[in-house]
Amino acid sequence: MLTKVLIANRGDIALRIVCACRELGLRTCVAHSQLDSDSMAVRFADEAVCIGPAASAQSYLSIPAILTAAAITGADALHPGYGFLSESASLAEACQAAGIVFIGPTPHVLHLLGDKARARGVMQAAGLQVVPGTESFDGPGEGTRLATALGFPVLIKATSGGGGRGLRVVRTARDLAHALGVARHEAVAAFGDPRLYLERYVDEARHIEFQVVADETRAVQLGDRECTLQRRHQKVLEEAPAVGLSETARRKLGELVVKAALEIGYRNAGTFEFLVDSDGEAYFIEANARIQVEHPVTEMVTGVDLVKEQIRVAAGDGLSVRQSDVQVTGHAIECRVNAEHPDTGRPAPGMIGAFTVPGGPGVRVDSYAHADCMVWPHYDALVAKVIAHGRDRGEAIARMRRALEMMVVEGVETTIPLHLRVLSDPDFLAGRFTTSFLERFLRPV
Amino acid sequence: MLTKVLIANRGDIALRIVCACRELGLRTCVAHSQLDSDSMAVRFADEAVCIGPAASAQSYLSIPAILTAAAITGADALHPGYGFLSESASLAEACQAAGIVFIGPTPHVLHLLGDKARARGVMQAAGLQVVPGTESFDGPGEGTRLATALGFPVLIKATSGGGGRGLRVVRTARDLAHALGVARHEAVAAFGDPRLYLERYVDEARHIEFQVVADETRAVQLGDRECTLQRRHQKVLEEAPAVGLSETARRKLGELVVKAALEIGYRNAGTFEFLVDSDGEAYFIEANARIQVEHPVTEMVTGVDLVKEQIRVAAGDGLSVRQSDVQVTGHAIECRVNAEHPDTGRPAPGMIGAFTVPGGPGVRVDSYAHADCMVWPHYDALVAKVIAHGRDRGEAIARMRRALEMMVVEGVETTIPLHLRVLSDPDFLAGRFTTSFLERFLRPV
Amino acid sequence: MDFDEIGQILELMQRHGLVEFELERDGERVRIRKPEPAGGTPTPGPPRAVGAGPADLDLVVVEAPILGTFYRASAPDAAPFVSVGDVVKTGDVLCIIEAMKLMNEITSECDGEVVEIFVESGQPVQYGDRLFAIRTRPAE
Amino acid sequence: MDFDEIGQILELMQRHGLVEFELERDGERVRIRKPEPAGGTPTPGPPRAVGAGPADLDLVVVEAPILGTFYRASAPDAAPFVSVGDVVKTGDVLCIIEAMKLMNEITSECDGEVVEIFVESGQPVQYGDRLFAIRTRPAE
Repeated sequence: MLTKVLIANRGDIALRIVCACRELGLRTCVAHSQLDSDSMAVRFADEAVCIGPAASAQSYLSIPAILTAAAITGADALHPGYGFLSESASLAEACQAAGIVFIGPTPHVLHLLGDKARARGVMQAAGLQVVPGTESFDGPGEGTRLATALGFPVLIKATSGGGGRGLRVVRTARDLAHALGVARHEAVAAFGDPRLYLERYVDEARHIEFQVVADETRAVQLGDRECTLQRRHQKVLEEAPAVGLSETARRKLGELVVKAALEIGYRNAGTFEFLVDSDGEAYFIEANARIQVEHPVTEMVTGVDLVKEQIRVAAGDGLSVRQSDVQVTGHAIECRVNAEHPDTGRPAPGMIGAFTVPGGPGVRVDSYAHADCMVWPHYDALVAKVIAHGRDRGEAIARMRRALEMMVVEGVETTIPLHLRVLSDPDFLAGRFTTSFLERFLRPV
Repeated sequence: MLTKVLIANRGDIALRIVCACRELGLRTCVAHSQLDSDSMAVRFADEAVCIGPAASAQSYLSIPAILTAAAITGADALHPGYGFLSESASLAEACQAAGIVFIGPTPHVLHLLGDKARARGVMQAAGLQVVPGTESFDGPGEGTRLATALGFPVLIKATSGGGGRGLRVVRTARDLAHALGVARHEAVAAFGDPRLYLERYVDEARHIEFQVVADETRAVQLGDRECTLQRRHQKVLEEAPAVGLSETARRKLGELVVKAALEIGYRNAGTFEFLVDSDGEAYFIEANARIQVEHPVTEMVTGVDLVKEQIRVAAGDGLSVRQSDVQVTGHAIECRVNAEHPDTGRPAPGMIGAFTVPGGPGVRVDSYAHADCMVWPHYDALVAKVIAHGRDRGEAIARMRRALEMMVVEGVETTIPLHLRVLSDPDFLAGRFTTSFLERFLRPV
Repeated sequence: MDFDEIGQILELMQRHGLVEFELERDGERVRIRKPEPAGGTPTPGPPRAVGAGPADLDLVVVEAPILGTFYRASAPDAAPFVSVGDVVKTGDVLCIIEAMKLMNEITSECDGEVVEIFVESGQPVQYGDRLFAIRTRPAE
Repeated sequence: MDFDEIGQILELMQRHGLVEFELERDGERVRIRKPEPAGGTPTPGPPRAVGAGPADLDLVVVEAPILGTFYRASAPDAAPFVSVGDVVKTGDVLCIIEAMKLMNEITSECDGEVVEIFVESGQPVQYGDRLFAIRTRPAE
């Protein structure tokens, strides 16, 4: 039985976790940086504790500060949200040592999935097809040897990577050495781990993922999502169910991810990501051992509250859904409204003046923002997630369009105009797109 | 094919209709009073036209002003919303004469259902059980004679009534004459029609209603709603599906209302209201020939956009749903957030300062309000409709509670504290309540 | 300072949403005021001229009492009821507003000189739109 | 003063978000006003003491550099590191903040007299909480 959850995150996901805890009757304490002391999450949590200054390294990324906050406030569980320390095996281990329930997978699973190169091997053993690729390596010599054996184009990835950082596409041998150097540099900076691995680069692919929830005894898949619309490897607009997936592939992959989750002893909400090539072949690329930014589209089509399932599982209460309960109804789209210049993607933090969100049927807005609030340059640019659900994809698109048209965010530039252009694009409407689709909406900074 | 809809209403329902029109690709023009010229509906409509001063009689209730607005702006259809002229046969006739599509039933049906006493007879003929009652009368002599024949307690109702106005419960013959006088006075003031009728008063009843949508050829029922929680005959909190209805009664009444709608040639969204007594017997009381304030709970459990269905039917495009498509999923609750003193119900108009609405899964807020906006004393007190949907009633209640706790409306008193008390009441949680339930939450003004 | 200049000032005020404008010529004084922004309010719809007139106490602004189509004359080929410069008396017909095929005569509620007509004949007017400015005392 | 100049003023007002502008030329008077800040902000969470101290320039407020439990002494039965009225030098230990079983000594960054201690020994402190006030010049 849990009683109080420490929320070690900020922004919309901190608020989202407050919602879930309140519905479950759990007390909440938000661990926040000095900059976030007036946030909505702090306002609506039962308690709040300031764990450090604005810089994430000394606040949201500080395991000692977060564990001290849990100890001082008497929290018996910790929810890490997404980003920051959400997939940190070290945090999970520290929680275990301190007798605090970590709302996420076991440290063992986090270690396994955190090493992206190793995870590929494990998933292959569990029956999932993977893109041809290599083991981890450290050093340009080994990288060059492996790339030549694999064949170009290759995609360089960070072994401890995530969130699209450290990715580099290399099309010819000539560009390899430089790219390996840059990627290694980024990997060290972002993850403190210089190791890289390579994958055969799949051009014109779709990015599709499956949502899983699992407790000690069962794993349930809650359908798939289309996350193909990305800008610089960052997801921009997500849909559920995926547009580019045959019913046969959907059924087969759904069964495989459940089997894989059971085999690795997965417990928590989690995502299995795939690239689907132009022949419809699906290749596993990585698993995300946390709640994701795009989780609301799955909630909209299944009615399952994923954050509540996470907490239930961590508390030992088990899942509240069985596979036979899961029914995907209609279609949902999420648009990430970022404080960014819509054409260039340049971050545009600042003070929001007027702020009103659309209502009406089938619309959900998850946001920490309100009138006269700051979008700090210290953190990511996500201001709001707007989600629209309709009886079919057409209704969802029409609804999203009117929702974004009727949303007021004054004072900062946002990606709303970009979304509105995408939502009127004939290829988007027809479902004809790959991961390169958004490039034509991008102007150089 | 419609192209432009004139919206002859204000507040949340005007905004709701803007949403529906935008999703259907229709242009909108909001006909507004001088007081509402800066409203959200005006902001998000394609056009707006000021039809008169603050007083409703010269603006929202002025058929000439509204028809002139339609003519001047070239609108080819008119949506009356709810309240005001929404059930006016005269407006429907005037539209017909002017060649403008009235988004509602035919004038014939409005005449028929607008005479509440006559509607009882028609529904009885169509197979619905009605509470014992009388024909219309005008004058205390006839009233006394009819009441004595019917037996006390009786409920005095206005023949042209609606919205709970003109209702009087009379428990003994001694109080009758006075009550008849007051009711007649109210009926004249509110509806310009002195006629009254009587019904046997059903104590400890539940108020349950069925949602219907119908086009020229088909009528479809979208399930039922519980509207038992009323204060001074005004609905306060509604649920779908109804709590106090057996599956047998649900199926039987569902079939009967479809049959009745077809028999009277009903076309539009509409509601059949019933009183269910302590023995589970359901008695038809009246039909509402318009969209209703509580329509979102039905939208949440069925996924059908009722306002879009209204427009489709009026445009001659027919319903987009068949009875076999209709599936009620989970449970939804609506709380009407009024600018009122929560204990006394005294209206509390004024300037809203901060205003933020809750997000997260299963929550919808329909509101015209925003930070720094006026709640005018000239119009009704509804500021926002908060709707929560869950997989079952328990989840919907927990979700509604956290949604209301996380809603910010500063500057005016609202009914949020009243709702929070109700949502924690053991009898409410157990589904044990009748129309008298809310009285104990009421203190005298 | 003539009516042309006042017209220019009024236009300027409307275009820039000013609520106050002061000017003194040779002592060189100017004073310009915009409305306080209403905190977090979404900016309102199209700006409306109603009530934004100058604080000239001698000037009566006649507003549309109903929504409809504004006509300056009783028939397309007839002479207008009034023109700028005309002197009118209380009760004189200023224009017609047609609504629902009914011709509503709008009459003057003061004696004075018509100094401005804000609407073209044949144009729709909303409730509260400015129609005429009448100066109750002749300009000196 | 002509309309060109007024146009320039209006542009300036727009660029700087002014709501009022006054000018007098040779008597040299100018008056510029920006809008009052909007009042629509949801009230922030619990009030925090940080930075809310008096504007006494000689007073240095020592804030908690980490989250943890505040102790005035090295052991329950030991004497406190400092008390009100004590004179401290830069580098003197003021207190301990315990976090994750580690005892972090917090030292003074100035010379002066301890004039206030804001926290009880054994209490948790958040990042940025005020711990001590030190007057850098002795009071006269």
